[in-house]
Amino acid sequence: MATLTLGKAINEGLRKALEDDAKVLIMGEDVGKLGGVFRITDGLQKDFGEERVIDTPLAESGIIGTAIGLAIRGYRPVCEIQFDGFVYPAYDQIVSQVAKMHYRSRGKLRLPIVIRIPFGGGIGAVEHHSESPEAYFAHTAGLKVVACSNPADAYSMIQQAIATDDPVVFFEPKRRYWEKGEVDTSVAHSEAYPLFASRVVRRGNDVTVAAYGPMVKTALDAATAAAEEGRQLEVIDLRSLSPLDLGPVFESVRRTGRLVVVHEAARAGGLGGEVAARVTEECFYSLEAPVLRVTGFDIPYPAARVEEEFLPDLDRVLDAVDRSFGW
Amino acid sequence: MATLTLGKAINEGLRKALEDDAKVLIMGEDVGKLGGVFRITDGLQKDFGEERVIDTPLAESGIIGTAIGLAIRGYRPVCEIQFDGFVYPAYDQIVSQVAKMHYRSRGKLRLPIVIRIPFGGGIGAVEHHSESPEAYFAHTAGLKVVACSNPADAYSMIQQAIATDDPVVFFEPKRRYWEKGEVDTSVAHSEAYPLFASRVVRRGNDVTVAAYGPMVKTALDAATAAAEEGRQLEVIDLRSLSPLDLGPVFESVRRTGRLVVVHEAARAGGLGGEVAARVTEECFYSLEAPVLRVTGFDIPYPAARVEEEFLPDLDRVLDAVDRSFGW
Amino acid sequence: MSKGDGARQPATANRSSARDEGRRKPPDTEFVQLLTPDGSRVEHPDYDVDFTDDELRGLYRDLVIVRKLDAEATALQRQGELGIWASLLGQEAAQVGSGRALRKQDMAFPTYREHGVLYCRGIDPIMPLGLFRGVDQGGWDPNQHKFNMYTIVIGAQTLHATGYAMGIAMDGKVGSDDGEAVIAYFGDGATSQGDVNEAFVWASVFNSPVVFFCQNNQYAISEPLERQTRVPLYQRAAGFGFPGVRVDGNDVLACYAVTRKALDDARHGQGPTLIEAYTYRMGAHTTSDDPTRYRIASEVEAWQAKDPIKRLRSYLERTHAADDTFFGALEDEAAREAGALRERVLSMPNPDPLEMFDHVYPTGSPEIDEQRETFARYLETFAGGH
Amino acid sequence: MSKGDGARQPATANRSSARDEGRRKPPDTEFVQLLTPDGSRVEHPDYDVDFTDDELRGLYRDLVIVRKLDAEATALQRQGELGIWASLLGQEAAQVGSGRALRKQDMAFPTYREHGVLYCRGIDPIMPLGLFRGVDQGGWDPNQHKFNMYTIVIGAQTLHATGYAMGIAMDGKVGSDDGEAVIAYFGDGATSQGDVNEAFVWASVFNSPVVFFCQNNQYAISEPLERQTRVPLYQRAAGFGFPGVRVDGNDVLACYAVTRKALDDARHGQGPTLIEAYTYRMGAHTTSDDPTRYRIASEVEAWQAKDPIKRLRSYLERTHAADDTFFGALEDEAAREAGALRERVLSMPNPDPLEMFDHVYPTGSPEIDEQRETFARYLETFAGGH
Ligand SMILES: Cc1ncc(C[n+]2csc(CCOP(=O)(O)OP(=O)(O)O)c2C)c(N)n1
Ligand SMILES: Cc1ncc(C[n+]2csc(CCOP(=O)(O)OP(=O)(O)O)c2C)c(N)n1
Ligand SMILES: [Mg+2]
Ligand SMILES: [Mg+2]
Repeated sequence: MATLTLGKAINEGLRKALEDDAKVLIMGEDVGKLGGVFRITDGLQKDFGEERVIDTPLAESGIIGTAIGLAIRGYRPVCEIQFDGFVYPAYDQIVSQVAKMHYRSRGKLRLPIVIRIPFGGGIGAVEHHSESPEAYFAHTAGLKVVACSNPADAYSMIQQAIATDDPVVFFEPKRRYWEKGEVDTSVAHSEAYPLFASRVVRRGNDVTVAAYGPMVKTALDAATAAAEEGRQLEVIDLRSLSPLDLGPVFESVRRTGRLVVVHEAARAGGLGGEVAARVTEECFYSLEAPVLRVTGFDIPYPAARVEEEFLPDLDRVLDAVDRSFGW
Repeated sequence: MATLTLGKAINEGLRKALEDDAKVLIMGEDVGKLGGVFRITDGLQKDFGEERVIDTPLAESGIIGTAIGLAIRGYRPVCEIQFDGFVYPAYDQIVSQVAKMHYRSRGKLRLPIVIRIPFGGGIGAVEHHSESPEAYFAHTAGLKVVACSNPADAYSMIQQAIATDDPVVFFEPKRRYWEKGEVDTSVAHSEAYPLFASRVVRRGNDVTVAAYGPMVKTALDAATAAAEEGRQLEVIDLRSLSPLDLGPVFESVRRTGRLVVVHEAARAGGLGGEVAARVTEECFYSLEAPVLRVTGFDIPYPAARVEEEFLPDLDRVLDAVDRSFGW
Repeated sequence: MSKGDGARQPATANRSSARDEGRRKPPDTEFVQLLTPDGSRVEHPDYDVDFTDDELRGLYRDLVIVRKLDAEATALQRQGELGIWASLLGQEAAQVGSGRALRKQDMAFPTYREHGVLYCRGIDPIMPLGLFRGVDQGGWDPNQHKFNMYTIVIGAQTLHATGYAMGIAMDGKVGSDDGEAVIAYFGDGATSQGDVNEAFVWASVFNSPVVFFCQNNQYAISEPLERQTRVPLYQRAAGFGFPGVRVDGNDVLACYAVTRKALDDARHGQGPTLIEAYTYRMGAHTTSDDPTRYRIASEVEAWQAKDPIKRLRSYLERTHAADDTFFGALEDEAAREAGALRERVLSMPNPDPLEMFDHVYPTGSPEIDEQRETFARYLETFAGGH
Repeated sequence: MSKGDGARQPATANRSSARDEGRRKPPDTEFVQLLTPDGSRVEHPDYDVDFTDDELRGLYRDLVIVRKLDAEATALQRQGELGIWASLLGQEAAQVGSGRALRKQDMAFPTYREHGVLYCRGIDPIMPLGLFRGVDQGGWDPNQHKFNMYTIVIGAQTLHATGYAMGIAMDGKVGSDDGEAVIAYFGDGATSQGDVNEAFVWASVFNSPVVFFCQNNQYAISEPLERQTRVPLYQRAAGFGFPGVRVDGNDVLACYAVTRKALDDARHGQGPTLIEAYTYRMGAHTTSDDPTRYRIASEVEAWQAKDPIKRLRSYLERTHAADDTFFGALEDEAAREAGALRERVLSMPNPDPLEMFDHVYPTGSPEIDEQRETFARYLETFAGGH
């Protein structure tokens, strides 16, 4: 057991993956000498060399496009996109190539590519540095999409994402990079909780709250606050955004009759809608109130000095819980 | 009144826009001499010149990126993306620039850009030519997104999209290009049914069916078939996908108690989820059954010889109607 | 045009001398040529290749068969057996020359038009027809044949090729005659795409063993070359730090020689080369296209005189490397192959609808499984009548 | 490294002569220079500009003030008053030289680092600080000041600039001294982006009046130039069909002269030019960056000797174009401006949260209105205590 920040846990997971499989590569802007702008790849180039931890030219389409070629050649590239808002130049390569090549080749090609994206707001950054683009990828067949929320998961999930032959878009909650947690690095990733599965992270029988990435902590904080007022929130960390693993949510909602979904991304077309639609279909007669969503507003990410108002927080989660009970 | 195909109606609408405002430009691949691969811009370069109907180099990011500069200069560019699957190289310019510039400039810049995208399947095409990417744009704050479904709407909506100062992603149901309808070209676009509004296109009290673009005809066909069996479908053409104009849907569902949403795009993260979530929130006590979705499957668009099975059709809509009644 | 003339100035407009450089459209002779349109063999100082008569007949055979199969596919499309077809008519020399220049260990990344290269890689010509018929999206195994899937998104494959080439270098498979190299095919239109230019950056910075083979067939659908560039395309390479060369794309010998050298340079660790094969798309862009809308017949006729097959035939005849028996037998062989292809296309089965749920993910997905099952049950309701 | 060496061969590796060309890293002297690092005036055949003493003092004043304001912004960030700051330290000459070369009617498209150009455009230097403080996303009116918003997405603005330049040509505003031109700023790292290369294609094909001004400050965050190119960047232009020129980016006179000429060429209908201003980022990439992780002190010191301000001061002193009174007064003025800036930053109000719903769409949206109202009501619940 070690106490690691979430960022360091990913770093250790990457290191383990590089050790375990000589075909694993890290590539991206500033991932080498600098160790990445968030230091997630810190020390890796020093220890594994410039051939395996590659500072690339400054072009995201190039990063993903060459990663595809490397994957066809038998490598397992782990690509870092420096910030959420800079993944879009690579969108074509991700959506039309990474996502579809296995399918188009009728299974003959495999592209075990991981695309790491630090996402979300709350760090006081300038524009394009606080985006939550996960729904763009979760709507794309052929990609798997996951988000980690805590150091222990981060450590195992990044290794699992690298080990699976599926292409994985791996979202990292950048504002939680510095939060600490216990990580048991002696557990092999194959023994850890499975990658494409959601998990109940707090039990409760009054209302279900589903969240992922940075909002899991927010949901847990809300649960703590609610408990003081005598309300038991069951918090589910969705973890896998595509495919969604909603079994635990269905089970929970059948008990609680109420669901609040939380994410930073805009409401319109966000994953909350998908969760709401499926849960309503599955648990129609169990629901005491409609599924409520606590999300970013349908506006571009605003200037940093108002982001605390833009972002869902404990109060807005509790407000939704209240509204659910008021239905 | 003239009888026009949907494709010709857009052509006439573009012609009218070019006549009405000297700042309107058409740009894209093969839009000039060839008149576009679907001939939507047929004859326009001949009549308005190479300065206003511009054959561009083959690069979608370049098309949208230069359109932004032209818009800042005071022009109103109408960009054609040749096929749905080729919009992704321009995704960054659309999502990070077109969508956000007005906001970032606190209203000082306006980008009256229209991005025309022939979308959807059903024409027996090869890969990348049958995509339904509308949810990617509808989830993007700062863009307005519309889809036309019939010649009369196509004629007015394209003009309205060009006339508004909002950036508009304009989806054209390519497999309906050749379907005919009555178009009253004497009606000014400002007098026509508003752009960002949905519309009830068939009345009925038993179940509501919401669709857009190519699926409106499918829904109407289903309504005709259902009527023979004694069931009255109310069909709503959503028309505006962002913002969604759900008022008429709420009103309808309060009457029918049942809703089926139809689109070709994949189910996971598609607009059907958004509609379902909002309708359920708004009409919770009116719903007799959960909102059901009839959509493409969560797979890459398949080979043409199975697309009829992939695409929602009359039977699948009726099946959903049956399931709704069976709840 | 009175206003804004500046934006449309022809490349020949009067300019300061510094600006004139490189703007002139070079005559067709500014390229590597080993066989003239009338079938005379010429020498080139940098590309001194000897072909045996056997080799020459082999190349000729490839050209003829590749054209014949292509014509058959066009006919199949006209008869409704294919959804669409992208003909290579006129580009046989560029494809066979470069395709035969590949060594066994080399890897190719094609567009949607490289049927000739595919043939040279030993892939059954039925394979791409599945894609165009709409029964699959490319049937061969890219790694087995060292020939990737067709790529329709313009330019995307140049980055894949470059990444693959980076992998070759990482594997230590450069620096000797056994070294591996990659060839990336793309068109003149593709040179405008960001991806292609990014591939140039990558290949240069990583000194990757990749040859960029641009078939400049003068058109991107309806748009003539002038919509993509005002200088010869091969010149693009120098600014990225590697050599560019223009070759007569209708001369199979020159295409072979230039590609062979570039590939060998690459496999020996010399890094990338850009080859511009100067050729012409004799037919429509695809069977959906109507080129009479944007180009004049006389242009096509002028290029007919440069036909890649005719010139090699003249040479073979003149040098007595082949006789009428050979030509006659070859014609029969081509007809037989085309006939066999046709029959096999007609008997290609439609895919089972449920197969569309296969291969979305290597490790599967419960969501897809569920959708497949639900759909299977739904389909069964029809079996019993609806 | 034993395996895969080929991929990492330094640009100086042994190659065939054709491949050697253009691969050598040129000495710093391969650029246009009018003022040496020690402050001597030199002549250049193509860029023969006379500066009056007044003009020289004016440029010097700009350099000093721009550096001072930049330093103040860095200090404000250190004290927590800005979220982040992208310093221009070391690049003052490139920015002031090019910025002053713009004529009133010209339009500029900056990155996030063009505070010096912004200053030359007459924009209140408080303006960009709103973005970096996090109270807005760029406060000025791009059309009023002919200076677009800062663009953070690398390279995107080069296409905007090119489109704007196309519009100039369409408006018939090229071909005379009153013609308009556009300047697009970007960095060395940006040259790898597809967008920048697409902008080159467009500008060339449409012969647009745009000057591509690349400040090669040797780094893209931590990555040295070698990660983006193995030949000098200005050479990129020729392959796209327009001239490229490298200028000493620490020489304000040369930057002015070269930019002025390129802009004038553009406005007269001569089309685009690429200028590579060879300079150095003396500070961190931004205040969030720690350059000691990736570059050595001696490199920075070597560039200190080429300081753009020092050399102009030497020249002014040597030619007696300015005396100590001037320098002293200027220092006071700069300090005053910096102090005023600081005060105004400290008193910048935080935005009203509800303003975040403004300006999403020019014509509004009922969804946004509804979200604003709901949120306003929600906020009111706190006003009464929660
Ligand atoms: C990204 C993208 N945009 C547009 C298209 C549509 N399209 C298919 S082929 C083509 C022209 C390609 O021209 P070129 O690169 O010269 O190749 P050629 O077809 O002449 O062989 C276009 C525009 C596409 N396939 N991909
Ligand atoms: C598309 C995109 N990718 C990544 C980034 C993150 N980023 C910001 S500045 C920078 C380096 C830019 O280098 P260069 O173009 O040389 O300009 P400089 O900062 O040196 O002025 C990077 C990678 C970004 N802003 N946009
Ligand atoms: Mg072509
Ligand atoms: Mg730089």
